Amino acid sequence: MPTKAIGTVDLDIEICKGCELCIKVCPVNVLEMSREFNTIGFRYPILLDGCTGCEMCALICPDFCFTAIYRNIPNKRAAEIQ
Amino acid sequence: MPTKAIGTVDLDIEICKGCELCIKVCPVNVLEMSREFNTIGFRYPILLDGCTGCEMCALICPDFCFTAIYRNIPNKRAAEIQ
Amino acid sequence: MEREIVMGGIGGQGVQLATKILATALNRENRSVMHFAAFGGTMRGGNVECTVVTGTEALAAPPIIPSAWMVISMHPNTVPLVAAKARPGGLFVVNTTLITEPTELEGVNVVEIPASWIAGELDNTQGGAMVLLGAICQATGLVSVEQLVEGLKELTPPYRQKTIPRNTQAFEAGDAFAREHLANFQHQAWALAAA
Amino acid sequence: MEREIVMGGIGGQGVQLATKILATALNRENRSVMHFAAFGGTMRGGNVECTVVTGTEALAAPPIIPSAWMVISMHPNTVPLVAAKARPGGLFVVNTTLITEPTELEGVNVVEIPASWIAGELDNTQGGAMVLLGAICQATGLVSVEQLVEGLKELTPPYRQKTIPRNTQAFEAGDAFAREHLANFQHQAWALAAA
Amino acid sequence: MPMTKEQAKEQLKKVWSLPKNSVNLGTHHMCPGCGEPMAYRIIGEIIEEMGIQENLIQVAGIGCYSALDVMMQNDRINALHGRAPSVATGVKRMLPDRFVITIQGDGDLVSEGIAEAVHCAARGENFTVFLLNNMVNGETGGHMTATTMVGHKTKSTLQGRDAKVHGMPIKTAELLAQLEGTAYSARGSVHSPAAIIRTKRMVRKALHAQRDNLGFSFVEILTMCPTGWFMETWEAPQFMEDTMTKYFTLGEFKVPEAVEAAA
Amino acid sequence: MPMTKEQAKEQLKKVWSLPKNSVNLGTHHMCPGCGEPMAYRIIGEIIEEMGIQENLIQVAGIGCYSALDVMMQNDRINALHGRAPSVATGVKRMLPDRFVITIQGDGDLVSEGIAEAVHCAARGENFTVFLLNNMVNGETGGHMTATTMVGHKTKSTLQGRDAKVHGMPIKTAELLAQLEGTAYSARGSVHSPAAIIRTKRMVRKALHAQRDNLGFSFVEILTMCPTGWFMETWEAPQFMEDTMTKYFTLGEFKVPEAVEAAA
Amino acid sequence: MGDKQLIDGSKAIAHSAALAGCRFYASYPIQPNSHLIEEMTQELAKIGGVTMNAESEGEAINMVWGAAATGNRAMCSTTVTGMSLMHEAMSEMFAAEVAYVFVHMARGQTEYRVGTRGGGHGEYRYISYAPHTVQEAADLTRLAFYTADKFRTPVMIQADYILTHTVEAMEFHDFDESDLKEKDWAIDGAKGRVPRINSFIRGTYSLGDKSAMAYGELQERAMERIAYLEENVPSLAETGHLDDADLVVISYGYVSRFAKYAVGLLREEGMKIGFVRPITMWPFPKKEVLEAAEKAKALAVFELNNGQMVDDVRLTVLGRVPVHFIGRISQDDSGFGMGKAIEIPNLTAKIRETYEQMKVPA
Amino acid sequence: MGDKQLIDGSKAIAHSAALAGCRFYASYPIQPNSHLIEEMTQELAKIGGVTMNAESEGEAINMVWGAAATGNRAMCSTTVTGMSLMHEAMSEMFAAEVAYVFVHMARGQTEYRVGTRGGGHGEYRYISYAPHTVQEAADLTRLAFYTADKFRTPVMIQADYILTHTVEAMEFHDFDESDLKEKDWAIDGAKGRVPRINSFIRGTYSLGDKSAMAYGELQERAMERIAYLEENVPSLAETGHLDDADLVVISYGYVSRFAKYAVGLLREEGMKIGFVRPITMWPFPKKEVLEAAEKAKALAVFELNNGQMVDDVRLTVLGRVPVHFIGRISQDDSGFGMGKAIEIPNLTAKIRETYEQMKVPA
Ligand SMILES: Cc1ncc(C[n+]2csc(CCOP(=O)(O)OP(=O)(O)O)c2C)c(N)n1
Ligand SMILES: Cc1ncc(C[n+]2csc(CCOP(=O)(O)OP(=O)(O)O)c2C)c(N)n1
Ligand code: SF4
Ligand code: SF4
Ligand code: SF4
Ligand code: SF4
Ligand code: SF4
Ligand code: SF4
Ligand SMILES: [Mg+2]
Ligand SMILES: [Mg+2]
Repeated sequence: MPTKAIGTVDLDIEICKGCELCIKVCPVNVLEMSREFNTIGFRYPILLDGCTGCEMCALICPDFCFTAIYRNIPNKRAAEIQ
Repeated sequence: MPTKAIGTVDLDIEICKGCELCIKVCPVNVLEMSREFNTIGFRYPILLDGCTGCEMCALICPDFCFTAIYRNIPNKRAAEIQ
Repeated sequence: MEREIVMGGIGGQGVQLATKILATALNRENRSVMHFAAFGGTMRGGNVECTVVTGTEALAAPPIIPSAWMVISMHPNTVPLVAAKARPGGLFVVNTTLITEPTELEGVNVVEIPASWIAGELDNTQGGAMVLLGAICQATGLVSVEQLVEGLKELTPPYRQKTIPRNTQAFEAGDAFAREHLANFQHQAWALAAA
Repeated sequence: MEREIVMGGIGGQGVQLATKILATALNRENRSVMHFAAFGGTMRGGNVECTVVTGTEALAAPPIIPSAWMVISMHPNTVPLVAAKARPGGLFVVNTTLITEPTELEGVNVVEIPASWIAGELDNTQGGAMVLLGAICQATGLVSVEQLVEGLKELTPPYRQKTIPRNTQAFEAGDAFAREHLANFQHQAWALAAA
Repeated sequence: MPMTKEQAKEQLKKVWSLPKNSVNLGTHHMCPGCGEPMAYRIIGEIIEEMGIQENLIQVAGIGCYSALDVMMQNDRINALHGRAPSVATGVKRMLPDRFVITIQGDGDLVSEGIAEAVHCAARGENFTVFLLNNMVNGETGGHMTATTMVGHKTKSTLQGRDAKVHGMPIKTAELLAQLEGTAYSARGSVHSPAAIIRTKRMVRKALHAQRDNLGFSFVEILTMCPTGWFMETWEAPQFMEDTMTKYFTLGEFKVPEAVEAAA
Repeated sequence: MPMTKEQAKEQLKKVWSLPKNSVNLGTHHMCPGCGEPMAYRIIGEIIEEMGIQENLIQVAGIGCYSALDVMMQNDRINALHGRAPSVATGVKRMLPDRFVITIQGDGDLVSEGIAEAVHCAARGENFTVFLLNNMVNGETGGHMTATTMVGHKTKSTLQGRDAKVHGMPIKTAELLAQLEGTAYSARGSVHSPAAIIRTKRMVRKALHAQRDNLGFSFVEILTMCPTGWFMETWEAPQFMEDTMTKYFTLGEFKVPEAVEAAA
Repeated sequence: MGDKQLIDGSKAIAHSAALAGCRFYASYPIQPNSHLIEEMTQELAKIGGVTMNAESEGEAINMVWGAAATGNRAMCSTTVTGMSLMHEAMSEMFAAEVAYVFVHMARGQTEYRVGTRGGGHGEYRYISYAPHTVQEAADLTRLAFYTADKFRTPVMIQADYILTHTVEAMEFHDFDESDLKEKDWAIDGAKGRVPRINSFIRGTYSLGDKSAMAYGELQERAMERIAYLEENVPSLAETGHLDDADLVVISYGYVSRFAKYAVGLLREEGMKIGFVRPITMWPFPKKEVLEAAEKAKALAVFELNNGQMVDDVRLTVLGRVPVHFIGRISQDDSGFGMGKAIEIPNLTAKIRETYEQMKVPA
Repeated sequence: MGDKQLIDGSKAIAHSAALAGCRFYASYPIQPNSHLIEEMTQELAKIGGVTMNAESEGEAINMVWGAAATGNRAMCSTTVTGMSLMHEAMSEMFAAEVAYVFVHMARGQTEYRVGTRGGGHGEYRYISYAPHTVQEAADLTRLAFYTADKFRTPVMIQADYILTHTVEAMEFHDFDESDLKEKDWAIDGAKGRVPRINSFIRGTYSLGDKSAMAYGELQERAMERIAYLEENVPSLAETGHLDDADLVVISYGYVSRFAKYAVGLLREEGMKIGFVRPITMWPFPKKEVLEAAEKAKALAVFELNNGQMVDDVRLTVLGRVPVHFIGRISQDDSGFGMGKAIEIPNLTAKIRETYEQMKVPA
């Protein structure tokens, strides 16, 4: 019986262009856009509690802001990547 | 009951280039190459007896040497052309 | 008399449209006017620099000019670019939402406007250039904000019609900002002309 | 001393190959030699005119020459072309199978060879140029028919190998024709050189 | 006692004679046994049948067949090698009520000009393209084209086209049939009387498709090139039957319902 | 009491991080929400997985995506608009044991360069072509290409592409699959995590086909261009799902048995 | 001012083309040509003309051939690499005597030579106009369509990045074309007449026309037509201060606007400098250049390239006075023909330097 | 004689290319280039090189780019329309510093200008060699490959119809290339080194090379490279009778063989006529032309076009002596550069006429 997935992400908000694609794909809605602007002029996502480390955001981000994903349950795909 | 086909051709041997395609397609073998050369330097077909007016030679001749085909039995195709 | 305005920003900030609107508005107010847009070949993220030359008489200068009465920077990348064209006694307007380092230029009057922030509050994150223009036009009297809005309507291409209301809002927000923070601005565009 | 040969015919008569063989044969006999082929851009039925310049010394002239010692016409279309290059005292060789009008040229010696007919009898209807060359080389001593055959082998491209026997036959038939009809021919190519 | 020929003719009916209004079938400079003249005759016959020679603009490609253009009795533009479909586009867009055709070779249309053909087909340009495919650049002396069959010897593939080195020939009629703007696509040939009759039907359907504004229509016609094939004239039709039509299947690859119904 | 993020990370495993050897995924100048960077990342990940970055030559096309080329950690030739497959041919013929890839856009490959693509596919050139299809010439400001969907608005079709006027868009992956020299042809997309994972598999198969000398391999990748589509960044993926993937079906159109077996 | 329209160079060209009755336009996007495409699409749509989003430059120019051959006014445009791809057709369209207008939306001025002599094969010339303001862009576009039809030959307009991105006030003028003849050469279906052929070998002729010359002789047509055009097409130039100028600056196209302004600044400083601005790049305004060479001590050619028009100047004056090349390839980061060389302070300095060196007795 | 080989111009070029180690050749059939294709196919097959039957000229030249960029010797060829289609790539291959040899198998000489300055966009030059015999065709082909590698730049050979269809005796010579450096710019996979980029913006450079200049500055590279090549590539010319010549005939390529022969005939008649035969069309042999201009009363340029090299002659002598153009477009029915103008009697008459008019005191 699988444990509940718990995860987090490394996120470089300074290169984010505020496209909100990550916001749309997060299955558990734990990403939310800031009110503030980063130094290149865009709003950026803020990680709320409850991330499962599912990688969706990292897969879709066109600006490679998500630099690493952490999770308690390694999966096939994780193995494939490392 | 169809009558036996009898036909003949009008043939301009002076523009013939001696390719012999007509010879090969004549179903009743009534075309035969000359020994003589025409003025442009080629041997040419001679019509022997027994032509059925089937048009095969006219259809294939690349030099348009066959200028008309005559036959006792008009066919659908003949109608189509005229 | 002539007034030159140079505005720099990056692709996507709407600098080209904003300055074209400015030129159109000036024309509507019967100024002589010329507009020139320079961008580095690509639309994506590169620097954009637009020039508006306007005056009370016919214009002689070609549209690429060595210095300007007012230079505007919408983005940190373009600060050095437009700063090089600033003129002593002239204005240097900065979008302080993105340009956070303080700017100082010998003899040049710096005007700070948090344009992107104001636009963001209107949920028009890319509307900073309009906010800024609305503000500085109101402050300097370069052209009326009403004419800017008319220019906006004239120039917005068919495939962007739905942006008209939010850009109108942006001009108006700039206008409001100026009325509040730049009232009695001492650098009036046509002061000499009026005289 | 130099000898120039110009041969005209229509595409498909093998004029280019025949004259290249002639040039190769001459080279094999240690003559200086140059060959040039001119055809009107297309391979099909257009006029072909080939020039061979040969001599006992190095050659100076460029390969397009105003007049020739021997001009040859394989086809009625090229009679005017080559006739214009005939030289008084020189030779004008005609393929009488196809050129049926009598040819006369002031001071030029006409040689008549029913080349295409002879080739036709060998079932090599396009071999007329070879027949004619075989004949005129035998008659004038320009080059030996054996060397022509060697040249033929050297120059026939791989995709035409099967034509070698019948073209050899054509040269030999020309040779035979000359031995019978052009024996003791008075225009010997290298008469002066030999002297 | 046998009749003289003139006597016989009097008793017989003229069942066929050369078309004269749309094509002036005089002498030409093509090689003996070349298949391209037959293709021109077929096209001319259908133009004549439809009575459209005064309402038609031909855009001509560059190849051996260009020498046959002088026979055509219609307005014409000589296009550059491979570019005829683009020129035809300009013509048809300006004169949508005229018939517009191109006649091009495989070197012209498939090698040099495949982009033009593909894009015109995709755009559904309402004109008709005739491709005379003889697997060689005949005009330049017989070099490989993008349709030369594997194993076939040409001046630039003296050992025969090698699939490993030169790849596979393009089946143009099938390829263009894929494009949604194509209304009609077919492949005929001129190597036998039967094939010629069948091909003529394809030419008719293609021009009917144009008449009915159905979009791009295309007929590929296989033609013999005994010169470029290093073959005797009389060997070429059989060679085509035995090998070429096996790879380049004869038939229709796309037929608009409207045309099918009318035919 | 909730953990700090750093505490959490210590208890968790790193399951994913950016590839670094084959692609240097730094900042770039693409528009927000552009789909092209994802396509580059996918290609880079497979190059990294296969460990071939030092044995690979990329021939680059010209389009917005060219700005991403600086991320690639391999030898490269910048080809002219549409010509990459021809340049790649010269490279691969000289260096048959290197991997050769092209990355091109729809303007580059389908509009300007379809002839090159078709002929390379027909010749079975043993390299891999990646087409980033966003239905517009992004780089020039968002104009129609040969793959713009019917009805889609671009700077040069402000009323939307009209099939009557502009014809039908070309389905490149299907078209190239027709050519016999093509070993592998597929279409993926980057509009969702699932699509990205699936597309990565296609990229892998294509490069495996090249590794095994099977001939021409091709992957068309649909990418979002919110700027050229006059759309908000977050609307583009859904738009792609709802309309673009309906016309440009995702999937494989030709798979060599050898590769299928291995995959 | 308010009466005049405030529009940019591309819009001016596009609207002028529509006013001239242009019915066909084909092009392929490339900066800075893309903007003209957008404007043409809109302008032709208004008058029921056809704009083709051609799939490549080669297709665009050949479409224009077809459209123009039908007797309709047609236009094509592109820049740099795009024009390189069009030379095959452009060369043969001169030979085929196809009248059309070509807008070269240049980056800098490195295509002066191919914009006058062509870059393709064989011998041909373009009548070539180089506007230096939005107003002139509009006016010369009308003139271009007229001249193309009048001489049944291609006409090129040398526009550029700066022009297309400059918005200024201008107005559209009427244009009298009443002396143009009917197009008895249009390829439009042979209804009721002998078929016509449009061919790069012979222009347009009637099928079976026995005056058909042999191809060999036809080749010389190019020489004759070039000589005829050179003699009969008016060459245009603007000149200034030639009366007393010691140094004459020669410059064309949008760039000349900078040169003219710089000359003005220097004259204010009292320097005797004049200018010649060729408006037709071909036929080259030899008269004006010779006039300048007669009075001045030296000529200075400013162009954004490695020295191209300077050859025409030298071939015109043939050593009478020194001809200095003071241009260079444009050095902006876009490659679009801006950059240091045209900035007024730099340009002024360069002219001043040339003027001062000239005054030093050598 | 018998020792030498009896071969034609195309075979000479093809065999020389093979001897030079050419490993890649791509072309598309077009007369008179087709024959060279056939010869190259055979020659490269013998040495294991690759010949591509490209499907178009554009594909051919871009394939050559790819092959040459890997550091292999590569060659391309075509003529007229074919070359017009290649200018886009050829222009950028100069910018990309791609070393390769281009054989222009011309029809006549109407491509002198594009064979020296290029017909495409931007500024570039070809080192350009024009052989006038089969022997020279072979020798200059070897030189061309060497020069291309030495200066990492395209080199063009101006051959033509007459040359390819002339068979004459010649021999292949050895060629010393030992001073050539290793190709440390080859694009061949980054094994064990930093990746390299070959780009039309910057030539070949290493990924991340911080000496990368801004694009704006890079543009000026073309000016610098052209100046460098012009100074450092030896310009070659053959001269005759310059010592006492009143009239000097200047002619290049195969055509010059006719001019030289005609000059010889006229000297036999006692006329003081000399000749200069540029062997490099670019860099243009200014020294020899200036030398001729110093002593002679006039120069006469014979070329088969409407006057192209004559511009280079005029730009060299800048009015010092009159320069007469005595050429014309070739007028043969094939368009292949033969015809009346080069026939010895006509050519001789033309030179004689020029000589006699010159003697009449003006
Ligand atoms: C751009 C260009 N390249 C090459 C040529 C030379 N050329 C003339 S005809 C031809 C081949 C024609 O082949 P195809 O179209 O198959 O016609 P065919 O001669 O076989 O009838 C070629 C390559 C040309 N005219 N233009
Ligand atoms: C011959 C030529 N024509 C046109 C251009 C201009 N151009 C540069 S990028 C581009 C479009 C690229 O579109 P695409 O390949 O789809 O890439 P995207 O920008 O959409 O990523 C064009 C037309 C060019 N560089 N060269
Ligand atoms: S890893 Fe998954 S759950 Fe966590 S933020 Fe990203 S998309 Fe949301
Ligand atoms: S997907 Fe990436 S760029 Fe877009 S908002 Fe999220 S973090 Fe920022
Ligand atoms: S009509 Fe028929 S039977 Fe008569 S000759 Fe011709 S092919 Fe033979
Ligand atoms: S088919 Fe025609 S050309 Fe051939 S032999 Fe018969 S009649 Fe003559
Ligand atoms: S070469 Fe071939 S295609 Fe050309 S005319 Fe001869 S047979 Fe016909
Ligand atoms: S214009 Fe489109 S393709 Fe280009 S960077 Fe922007 S979103 Fe991407
Ligand atoms: Mg063919
Ligand atoms: Mg795209």
